[in-house]
Amino acid sequence: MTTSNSLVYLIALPLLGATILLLAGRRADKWGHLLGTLMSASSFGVGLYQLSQMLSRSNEARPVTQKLFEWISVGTFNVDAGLLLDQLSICFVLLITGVGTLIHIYSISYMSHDHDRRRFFAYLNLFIAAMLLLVLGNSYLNLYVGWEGVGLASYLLIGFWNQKPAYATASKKAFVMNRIGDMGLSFAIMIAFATIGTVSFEGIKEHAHHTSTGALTAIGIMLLVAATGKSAQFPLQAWLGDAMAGPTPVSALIHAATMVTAGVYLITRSNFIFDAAPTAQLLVVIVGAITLLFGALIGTAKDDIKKALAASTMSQIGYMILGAGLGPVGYAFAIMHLLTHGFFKAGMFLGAGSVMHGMNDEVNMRKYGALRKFMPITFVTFGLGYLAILGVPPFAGFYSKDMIIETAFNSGGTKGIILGVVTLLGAGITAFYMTRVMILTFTGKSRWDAEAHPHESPILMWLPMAILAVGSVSSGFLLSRGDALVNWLAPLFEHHGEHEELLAPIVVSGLALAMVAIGVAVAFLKYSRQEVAAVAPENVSVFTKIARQDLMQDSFNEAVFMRPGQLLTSALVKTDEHVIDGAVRGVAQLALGSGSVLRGVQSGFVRSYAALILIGAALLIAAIWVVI
Amino acid sequence: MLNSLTLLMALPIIGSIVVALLPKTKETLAKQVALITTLIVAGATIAMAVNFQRDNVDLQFVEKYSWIPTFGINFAVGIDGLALVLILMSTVLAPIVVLAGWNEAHGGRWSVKVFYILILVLETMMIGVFAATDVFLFYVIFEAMLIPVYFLIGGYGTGQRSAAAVKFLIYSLFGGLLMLASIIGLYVMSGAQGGHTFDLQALSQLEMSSTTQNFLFLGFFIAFAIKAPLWPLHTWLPDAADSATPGTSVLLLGVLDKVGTFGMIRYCLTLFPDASKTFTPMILVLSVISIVYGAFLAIGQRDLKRLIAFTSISHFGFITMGIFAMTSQGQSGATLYMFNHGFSTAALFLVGGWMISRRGSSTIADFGGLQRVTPVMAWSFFLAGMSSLALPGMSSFVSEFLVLVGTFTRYPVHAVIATFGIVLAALYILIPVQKALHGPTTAGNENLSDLNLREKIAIAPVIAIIIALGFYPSPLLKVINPASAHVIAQMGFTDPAPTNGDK
Amino acid sequence: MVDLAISVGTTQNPEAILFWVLAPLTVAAALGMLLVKKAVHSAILMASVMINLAIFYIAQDALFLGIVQIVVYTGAVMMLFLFILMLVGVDSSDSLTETITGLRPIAIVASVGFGGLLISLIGRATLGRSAVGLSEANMNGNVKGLASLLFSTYVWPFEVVSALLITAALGAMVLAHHQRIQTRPTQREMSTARFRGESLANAAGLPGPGVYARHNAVDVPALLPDGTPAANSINATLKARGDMLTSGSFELGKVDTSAEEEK
Amino acid sequence: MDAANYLYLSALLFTIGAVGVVVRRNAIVVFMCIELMLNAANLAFVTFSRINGDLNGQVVAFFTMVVAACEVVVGLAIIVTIYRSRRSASVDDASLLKR
Repeated sequence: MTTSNSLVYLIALPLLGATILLLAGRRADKWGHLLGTLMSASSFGVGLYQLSQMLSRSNEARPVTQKLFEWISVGTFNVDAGLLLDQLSICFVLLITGVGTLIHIYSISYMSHDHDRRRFFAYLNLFIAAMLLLVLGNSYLNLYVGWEGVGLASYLLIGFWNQKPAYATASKKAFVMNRIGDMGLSFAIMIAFATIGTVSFEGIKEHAHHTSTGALTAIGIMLLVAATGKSAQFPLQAWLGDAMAGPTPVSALIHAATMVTAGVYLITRSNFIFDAAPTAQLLVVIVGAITLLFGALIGTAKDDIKKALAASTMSQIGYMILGAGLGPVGYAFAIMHLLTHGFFKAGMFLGAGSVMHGMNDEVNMRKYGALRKFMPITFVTFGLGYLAILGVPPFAGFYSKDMIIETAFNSGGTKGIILGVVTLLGAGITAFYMTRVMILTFTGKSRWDAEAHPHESPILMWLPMAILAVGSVSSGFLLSRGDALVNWLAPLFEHHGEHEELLAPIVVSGLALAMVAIGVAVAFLKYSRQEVAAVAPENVSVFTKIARQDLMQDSFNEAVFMRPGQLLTSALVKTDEHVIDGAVRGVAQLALGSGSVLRGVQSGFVRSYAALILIGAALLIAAIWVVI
Repeated sequence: MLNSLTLLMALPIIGSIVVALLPKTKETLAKQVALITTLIVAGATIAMAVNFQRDNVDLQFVEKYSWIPTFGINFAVGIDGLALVLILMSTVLAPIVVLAGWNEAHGGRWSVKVFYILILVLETMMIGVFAATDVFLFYVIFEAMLIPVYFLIGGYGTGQRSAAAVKFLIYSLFGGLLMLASIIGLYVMSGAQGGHTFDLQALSQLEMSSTTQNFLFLGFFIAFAIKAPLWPLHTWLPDAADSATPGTSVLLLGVLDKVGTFGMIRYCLTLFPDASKTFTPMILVLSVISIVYGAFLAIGQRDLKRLIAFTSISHFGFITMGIFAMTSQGQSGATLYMFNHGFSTAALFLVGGWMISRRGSSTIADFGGLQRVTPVMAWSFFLAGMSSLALPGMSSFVSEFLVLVGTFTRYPVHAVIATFGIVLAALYILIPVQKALHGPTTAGNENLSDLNLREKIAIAPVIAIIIALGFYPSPLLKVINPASAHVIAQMGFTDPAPTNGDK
Repeated sequence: MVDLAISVGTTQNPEAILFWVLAPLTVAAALGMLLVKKAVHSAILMASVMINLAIFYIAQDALFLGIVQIVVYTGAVMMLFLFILMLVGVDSSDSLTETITGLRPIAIVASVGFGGLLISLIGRATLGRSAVGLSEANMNGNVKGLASLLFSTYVWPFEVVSALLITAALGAMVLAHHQRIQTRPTQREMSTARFRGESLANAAGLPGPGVYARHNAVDVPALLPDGTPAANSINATLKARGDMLTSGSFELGKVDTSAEEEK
Repeated sequence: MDAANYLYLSALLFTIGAVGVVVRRNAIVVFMCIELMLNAANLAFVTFSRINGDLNGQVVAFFTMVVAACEVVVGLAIIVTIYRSRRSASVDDASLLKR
């Protein structure tokens, strides 16, 4: 395998940027954003260089490794701080640094009024570094460092405006729910070490085929738990909506394009485990299917533009997870959808940010309307992203999403039919709520507040949007042309036998388009034909109410985990105070008590002392009597 | 520098004599002398660490002087990797504590000078307790350490300081006396088997019936479990930490409590291998309870100092679990954990202490929005907290993960339950972080001053060590590994082989 | 007399008779000492116990100790007791009612236990041992035998004890010596106090006790003209002891004969 | 006759004396009871002397008498002193050990 000395720069540059910006403090306020952007861009440059190097090599020689130093070595537990750049990670590296750099640029303008812009860029750089470590680590433990690193960055960025208590709570919630997922990752690593004896990708891949299915299933399920946490999948999805508390560029970068897709990366990276553990794989598919519907349903009821997009993200990642769960045929499509989604969803989020920028940070879509005329560029870029997510040919989503739907149908048997139907349904609902977003935001009559003065955003903001829009249009076509991505990734995955085709690709595309058309039509009828209330109506169906509350996910967590947890905590606090420490104090009281009882004997009366002496003498005699 | 442990122990005593000779009014001079002394000691220890032969599992820097020949008691010292790491931690923490707590001694019951005399005497004992290879010498120092700490809590603490000091003292004395009984038992046993001795090496060769071993083991173990502190013998710790000054708390939790876990390895495992095996299931259960219980209690605390104390109970659970998992990962992880916990708790207590002294309250709810007012202090606290919740990239992650992995290979159920502690850790750190640092700046916090240069100098090395060791723990692991492998081998254990290596 | 006691005591059977006659008497006297109310009676019973013991000593070939017992104990010590009793007089402490709750049952149980265990222990320890007898040791006479021991083996304790005795005598003198705190008032001062005092009630001196034709005693208060008893006609010490009779019992026609019997 | 009978008598007298010390309140009677206990001990010594056939027991009894005499002298002096200041010879009144 090829080694390289330059991989570390991918991570080191943004990490250096973050360190400088954090340590320099206010002194760096003037140039901090520039340094941050530069670091991100240089990392992108290194990534491009690596890609060019990789392209120049043959398929087998493409993966590159770099051993930095010996990290942890105890007994047989040996983990190096080592990096691995292969065909899979390079996709992510370019996505992270590429989209990341665009969002850095966007943020220069978006955050220009913020007092703490420097700190924001420091966090962004920290995130880029951690995310790169996540995708570049050559073992699960290295990945784990990046995994929690992005969690930290996400925590910091969601809570960037943490002077608002709700935002601070949102960041905490995200961190804690992510930690639950991280626990799954630690379990997976522990099981891997206990059963296989190594935690590196290479080592596990080597031993996977002669490891028991039970162990692999356990590892797989735990990896899935990790993925659900990070990628906001069912049942650890609740944090994503609240995470929209962060500045919009953060939502675009972390909670749409990159970090939340880490779960897909993890499952794809662990293909050797899942391929050998069908039960775990089935669970992956189930989780993906549930989440894709779950997210889509939430999306239909949200009035907050960012939360609607977040729900959409959840749903789209459900597609990816589902794709990844379909095994070797699905991995490449999952990654392809991940990349195209990275473009169009980031673009839409930035568009949403642009709208908010022009609307005094208003996020309620019911107070938008008719913005098309005031923000033409935003409308166009957002619209292109909209077409992409709908899967309208020839936009990016068409290629990637249809492939997943097709693969789902072809996965065989009843499972295939169910999954196919679910994905189709998801596509229809997606069409509905995205059309709703478009209509509410850009068309119809204006429902603004009096003080709103919508205007187009400056070039630093719309340029990244435009670039991403180009990606939304073209990336699907480019990646699937001649199965480019599938072939690129093929060496990493086990080869698979051809499945029987349940439905021909053209039929699937037809069905999908039909579903999309229905979704769009329903949305039109509901929102374009009639007046939209500026205040969300209250007399709505039970279903809408539940969907507005994110399908009761928070109430569920609160009732099942939080309340009992709080009760347990306060019960334990009382126990500690009264039972355990009470026992300790009881011993002290016993000593004091017996002391005060015995003190009564010391009455001061000579005769009672004499009586005591008499008793003592009697006891002494008794003792002698017993002894001799 | 001479590589002599005796000299190392003598240095702080000399410093304390110098401080004692100073006039009472020269407070700053006393502080400076104390700081310089501790710095010299730290330097000397680092020099010793450099000269330490890493691959040699025997005791090094051995010295032995006859002390009480009638009973065969020697002043015998020597260190292996385990002791070296702990001495290093103690002596590096000492100057940090002195510098960080520059004004801690004011407002105490006695003069400033007495405070530093106590600190310096305590430092000598901290070195001695880890270096002693004579069981009697160890016992004497083990108990004598209580005296300066008692006065540090009772004389310079806050709140219910006398009550807390007495509770601490009696609790520890109780354990110490149980240990004394066991030590006498060992001495008597040694007399029956070739001459009375207190030498650790000789005592570890004793032949004992399993009943005897179990009883003697318990005497030692309970003493150490109180010190460590292990559930349910922990209740002295929150009270003591609540009342002590931050610097004292750092020494108490960071160093003194480590004597408990150190003792478990050095005395319980070495002297009573069979009894250790007998009691392992019970101890592991207690450790797991400590981890989860300490975490829950920390979540439920309203007082910052008590919260930190309870997080330590949780962490000590991890250390004990690692020790008794009997795998090289667990053992090394536990030792590394001891070192790392010293620094992460130091960071928490010192920054927490500054916050409390500025705000004049230790109730978490009294703080709010500090990040806007005092960014450096808030960041320091945040990083300390991240270290406490074992964020990867922080030193405590390496040790915690090693403990978990090491335990998992032999006791998966315990490890799985303990892992839930990491979620609870996120809660018990993030809740105070949110309440104290985030949110709007609440009344009473608007005019707090950020860390000054002295405080920055004190906290910087701690955070630097935490982060540096998170990414590069190898230097320490290389010192620890031979020692822990030696212990595991002595116990007759080998690491479990991968179980499902073959289909 | 002494010779007779010896000859009666040392023979086998007569000794048994002596023992079985005197031992119950001794025990009875000892018990009586516990149970009688008046301290004086206790002292008398005590003296009788001591005399009995002296006889037992003599019966057991301890002639010298027997004599010393009578001379020192019965003669000196008991007289000292009686003297102090007379000096201190009778007071409430002579009462046999118990003032400390639960002490009496405790004392009885403990003493029964103690005595019972002790006696049974003696029984076990001496069972089947016959006495050697002192005829050999007393060959040169009991006094000479004791003297040779006292002035040889026990000469050091003897000296110490003599020092103790002297110390005790001195100590008793120091304790009993009453030091005046104020100077004794002169006659002039007393006179001034009497006539320049707050009232002139006692200017003519305190009234004498009620000495009646029927009863001649200093412990009966005199009657004032209005018929009430004059409390200050009685000596303060008698009053403090509570040794006061009521003068009402001497009214004419109501002669209380119990006063006669009291005497 | 068995010399042990004297020992039984001695034990009995000793016990009676002990009870007296506890139950009587008059300091002088208490003292007399102590004397009784000492005398009981003396009787035992004399009896031992007879049983053992040497005079050591009698010598000890002699010393006991002397010490008892000293004790009486000092004790009675103390009683007089106490009586002088407190006008009572009850041992219960002299509970200064406590207050």
